[in-house]
Amino acid sequence: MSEYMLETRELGISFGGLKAAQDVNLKIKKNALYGLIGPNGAGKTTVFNLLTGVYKPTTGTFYLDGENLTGKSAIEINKRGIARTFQNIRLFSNMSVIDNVLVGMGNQSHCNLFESIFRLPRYWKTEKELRAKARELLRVFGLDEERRTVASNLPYGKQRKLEIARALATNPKLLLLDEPAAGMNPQETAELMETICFVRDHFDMTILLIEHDMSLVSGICDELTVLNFGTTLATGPVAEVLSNPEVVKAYLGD
Amino acid sequence: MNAQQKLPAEKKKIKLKHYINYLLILALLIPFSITGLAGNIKGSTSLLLTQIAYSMILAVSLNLVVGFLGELSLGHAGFMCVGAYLGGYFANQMHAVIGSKLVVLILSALVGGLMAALFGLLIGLPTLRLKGDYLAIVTLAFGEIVRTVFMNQEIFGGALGLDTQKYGKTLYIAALVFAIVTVFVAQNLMRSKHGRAIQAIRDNEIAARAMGVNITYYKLAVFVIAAFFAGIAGVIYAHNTTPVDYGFFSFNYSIEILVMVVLGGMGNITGSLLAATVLTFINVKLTTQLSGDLAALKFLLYALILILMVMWNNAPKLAGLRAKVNFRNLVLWIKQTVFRLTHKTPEGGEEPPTNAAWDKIPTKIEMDAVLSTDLKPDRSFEADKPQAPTKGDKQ
Amino acid sequence: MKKFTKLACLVFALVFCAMGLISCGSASYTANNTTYVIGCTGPLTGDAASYGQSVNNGAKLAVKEINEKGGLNGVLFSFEMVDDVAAADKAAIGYTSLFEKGMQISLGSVTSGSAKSFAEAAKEDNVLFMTPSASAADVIAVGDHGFRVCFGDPQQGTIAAEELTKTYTKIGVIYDTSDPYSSGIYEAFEEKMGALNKTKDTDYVVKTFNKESNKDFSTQVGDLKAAGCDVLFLPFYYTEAGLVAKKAAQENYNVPIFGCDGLDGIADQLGNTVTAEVKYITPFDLNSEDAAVKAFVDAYKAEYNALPDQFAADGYDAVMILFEAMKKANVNDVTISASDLTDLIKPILTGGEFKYSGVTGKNMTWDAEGSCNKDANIVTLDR
Amino acid sequence: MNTLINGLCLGGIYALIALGYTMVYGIAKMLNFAHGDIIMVGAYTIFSTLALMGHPIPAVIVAVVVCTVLGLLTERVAYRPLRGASPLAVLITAIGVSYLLQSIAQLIYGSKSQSVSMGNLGSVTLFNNVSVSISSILTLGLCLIIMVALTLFVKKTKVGCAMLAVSEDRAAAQLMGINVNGIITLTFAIGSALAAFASTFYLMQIPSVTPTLGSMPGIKAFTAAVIGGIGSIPGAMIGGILLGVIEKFALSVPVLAPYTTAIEFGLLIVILLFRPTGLLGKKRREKV
Repeated sequence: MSEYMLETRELGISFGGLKAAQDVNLKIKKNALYGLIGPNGAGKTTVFNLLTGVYKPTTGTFYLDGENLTGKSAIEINKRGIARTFQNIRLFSNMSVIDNVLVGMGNQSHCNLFESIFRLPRYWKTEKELRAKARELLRVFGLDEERRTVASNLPYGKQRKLEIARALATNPKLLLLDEPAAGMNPQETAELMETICFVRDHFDMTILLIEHDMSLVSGICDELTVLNFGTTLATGPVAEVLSNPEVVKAYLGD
Repeated sequence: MNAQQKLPAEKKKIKLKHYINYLLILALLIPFSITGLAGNIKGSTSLLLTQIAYSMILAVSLNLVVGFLGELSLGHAGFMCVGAYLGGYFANQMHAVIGSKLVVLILSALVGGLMAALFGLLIGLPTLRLKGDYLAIVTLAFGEIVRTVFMNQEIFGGALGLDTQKYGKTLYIAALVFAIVTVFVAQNLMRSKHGRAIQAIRDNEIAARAMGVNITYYKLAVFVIAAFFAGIAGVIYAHNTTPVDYGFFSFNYSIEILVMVVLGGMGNITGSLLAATVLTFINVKLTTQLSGDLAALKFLLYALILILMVMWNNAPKLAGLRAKVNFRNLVLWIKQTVFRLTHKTPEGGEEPPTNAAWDKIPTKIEMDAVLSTDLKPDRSFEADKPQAPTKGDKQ
Repeated sequence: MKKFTKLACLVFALVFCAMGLISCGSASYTANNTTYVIGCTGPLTGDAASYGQSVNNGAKLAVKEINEKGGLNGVLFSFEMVDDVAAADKAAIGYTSLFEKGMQISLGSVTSGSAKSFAEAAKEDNVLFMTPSASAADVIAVGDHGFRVCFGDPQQGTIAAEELTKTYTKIGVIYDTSDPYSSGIYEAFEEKMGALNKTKDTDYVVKTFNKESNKDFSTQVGDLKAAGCDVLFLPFYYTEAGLVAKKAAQENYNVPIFGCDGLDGIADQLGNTVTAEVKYITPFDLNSEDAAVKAFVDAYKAEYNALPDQFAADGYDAVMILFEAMKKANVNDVTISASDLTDLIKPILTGGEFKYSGVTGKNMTWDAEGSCNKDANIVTLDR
Repeated sequence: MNTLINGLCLGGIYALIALGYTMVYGIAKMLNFAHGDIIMVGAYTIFSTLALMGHPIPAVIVAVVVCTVLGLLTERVAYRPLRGASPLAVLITAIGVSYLLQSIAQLIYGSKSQSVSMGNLGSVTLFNNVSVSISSILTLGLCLIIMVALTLFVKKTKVGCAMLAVSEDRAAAQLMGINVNGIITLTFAIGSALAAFASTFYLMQIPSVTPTLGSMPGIKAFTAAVIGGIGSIPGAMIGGILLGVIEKFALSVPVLAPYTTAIEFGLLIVILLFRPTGLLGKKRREKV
């Protein structure tokens, strides 16, 4: 077991000639709340995509809890314990709230097709367990009442929450949040900050988040990495990084 | 942690919606098998029921692909063709060995289904990575290839078609039982972990992958299962009709199955069953009633029925009208009228029948399935935009 | 919701129960007949619709004439044709619906595949059929309740081989692999050619097509022209044969065209460009001086404002044959069941004494298998 | 050689039909299964006007007008009310329209095929004693011209740009002030006019009309459009010609001839396996 939950070494990818991300070195301690910021197009989401197996890195490696996951498929990575949310909410919009969460829990049920179709005892058992777990999770996020609502009918803030709940349902060690506060008003953002902190404490979770909202970042993150043009600009504790003149320059221009 | 406190448990009650599909088929099966087993059923009714049964099997199995998995398939008749020819051929060989027609039917259904599933696997394995309409055209191509190849085989009777032995007038009983099996498998599959994963793929493939759903596996599984049942439908066809005629399995028939699925409602098994029944009934009645010089009117009427049904179900401008005039409100209205008539006392604040209350209940299986088509939203409008938040909650 | 669904299910179940009860078969569907009912299925829509339409017209004309003369012992006839789109399954459905509407005797079906399906379905109920045009050998082989007016496929293939080898040195053959009629004739043709010691590619060149998907014959015609064939043998229907003829004319390839009875009706498919001689095996000649044929052609023209083709003539004759046979059997019970009627008619048709002379041949007789013995003449299209 | 020319010629017809398919698909995002039947209507129009006037040129003009009007009409009546509904719903109405047109044609003209004479233009002899009929050359040449004109129209004119914009992102185009409904209507008009031309060339090659004339060429052209990459104008052209040539070559080899249809569709599958969006189709990566 490693000291760090996530460690990336010279992680990078290039599309044709474009280096979308290069030499990204992250060291995220267990149970940390780590921020990844940078101007638009800096490669933040690309890093997420690398970490979740959407893209295969062209250079470098990354380790989850000491285990090398470089080049593994999305499914494998998910199984090993990285879950994510998306910048644009990607719920299973025609499915009910609880079904969204249950999809996330799929990796915890080992009931095969045959058992499901013929409703063998294991099906009933796992189904019951999963449902109880899913409702537990929904209750934590205040969604239990609406568990039968079709996901796309939820209000925006709750959709965000549901996405986080769904990611947690996969039973991850590391949670990646891609701009969770996008499109939220200050009050909703404040609520969200509470939720994120609660998730970390309640689920003993390590969280890496991308965010533009500086109030959120400075409010809850322990450490930060700033990306610009695919490369790391600065990294370290929040206050230190945010006062770094280079960072200020990158954000505000010359 | 206070999370240990008990949640209010889900109420344990037998939900009708879980059984309505079986009830529907049983409603056909029971009365008719009583008359049928008494040897007292009209030939035309028996044929009609058989045809309804295999249409049901086809529609439900295609709905797995189109409605639940969200991939358009225009080659379902191709799998049926495989089942009909290979299952029919196998049955011909078996008739010599086994005396019981029922045993032959069941064995050949298995063989036909498995062969169709094998074809489904072979065609699905390389092509399922194709997207949307590209997959649709590949399935169409597959259907055309299959029947052309079968037509040219002398052992399958060449252009005249494969000679098969008819099962007889009671085939529809077996066929309806097969339909029940299909519904059983489809419904149980979709109401399980696997079904949720499949629907997740339909709703958002990227998110599903991120949630650890094995996309290829599930796509292939659905494709193979659907092909299996299409193959069974083909075997039933082969026991119902001789010669097995390659012309039947044309692209037009695939489309006809698709029409049943779309009219019945995507991802709605009850709807598929109802649409299969209604459309087959209309089709057969139009064919047999409009004889002689009137035959040309058949397609005219059928086309008009199709267009009007689709318009009524889907036209955005008719949404308001739809909300007012539908099956539920009709029942509601009847209830109220009955109530008013029986209770004579006029209620002052009686609410007008609105659809709003019903909208909140997200049951997938609804009785007016034929009238409500909850389709995949038109993605062309929101290509890469974020999911539109519900109005008013964003400010 | 629950209540409502229950209610709906109940309604459904009741409706079906009711239907189940009315759907009980009755022993006699003909009990309420007021006319003798002749039934038939055939393609009235789809690609083959024109053939079914012609049979329908011919048969209706025959029924009209019979009825004008007072029917059989004062009882009139009626004719009904159900669309089967040339598909086997629809032919079976068409058959049962006709049977339940009181059909007593039938013309089977127009095209081979559906006629076979019709025959299989009719076998159980012992309904006699006299198919006008389904020529595949298998059709009447289903049982001894099947008869036909037209030639069989093998018969025509053999005649064609004999006839063509007499005059021509290299025969260009095109046939339709997707059509049992066409491939049936071709198979017999090929067999006969083998028997005549002719070899493929030197004495005859074969090209194929599939009428569903290839209607442009430029390749086939071009290849046969390049191979130097001095006659084109086209064993399929006039719709496609007309296209071949026009394509040949376009390529300046004006060799004679030879076909089978399906070619009858080609006259108005040729346009004004085709100059080649067109000959076909047919029992029916539109321009014949025969009085019966003339009367038929005139009546058909007056009724439908079109010229009859082979299908119409076969349909006409089929009805007339059944009528004559029934007359001979002296049927005088309008509610006679189909099976009883079959048992009456069958011995007459196969008895050897019964001869019928109509528009598609003189002195036709039927053997026990149900195939028709009549002279084949080869007609040259007169333009 | 002859086979090649015949194939090119047939391919030209497929290409023209495929162009209509591809344009409508690219812009309205719908598979217009009634497109083949518009060709059938065009062919019957030519048949009728030829009988009336006797000369092919006015017949073609009338056919273009009739087809265009018909295209606009079906778009207005059958497709526009469903704009914004699921693409599958529109697909079903398109099939409904296809059945409708076929049965109306049968009711008017009957089911018997009608012979149409577009006149024999003769043929010319090229090198190596290969004789090519003028109508083949005309078909191929005009197909090429129409394709080039269409490409230029889409690339160079303002309306063409608007079409591209609508096909890329309908909502954004609407926000930019483009009359999306107008553009879609225009696309249907162009597609249908192309169908009229296709029916002209079709009749030159296959000089007879039946109510079901359009369905198989329609499906083949759809296949051609997909082979070339649906939405791409040169792609439709290449796909159509490829398909035509393959069909003719398969037909000329006796062993393969019965399997021609299978070979054509097999080609489609093989091409899509190697190029999942067709020969010239754009690859779209969905952004995560």
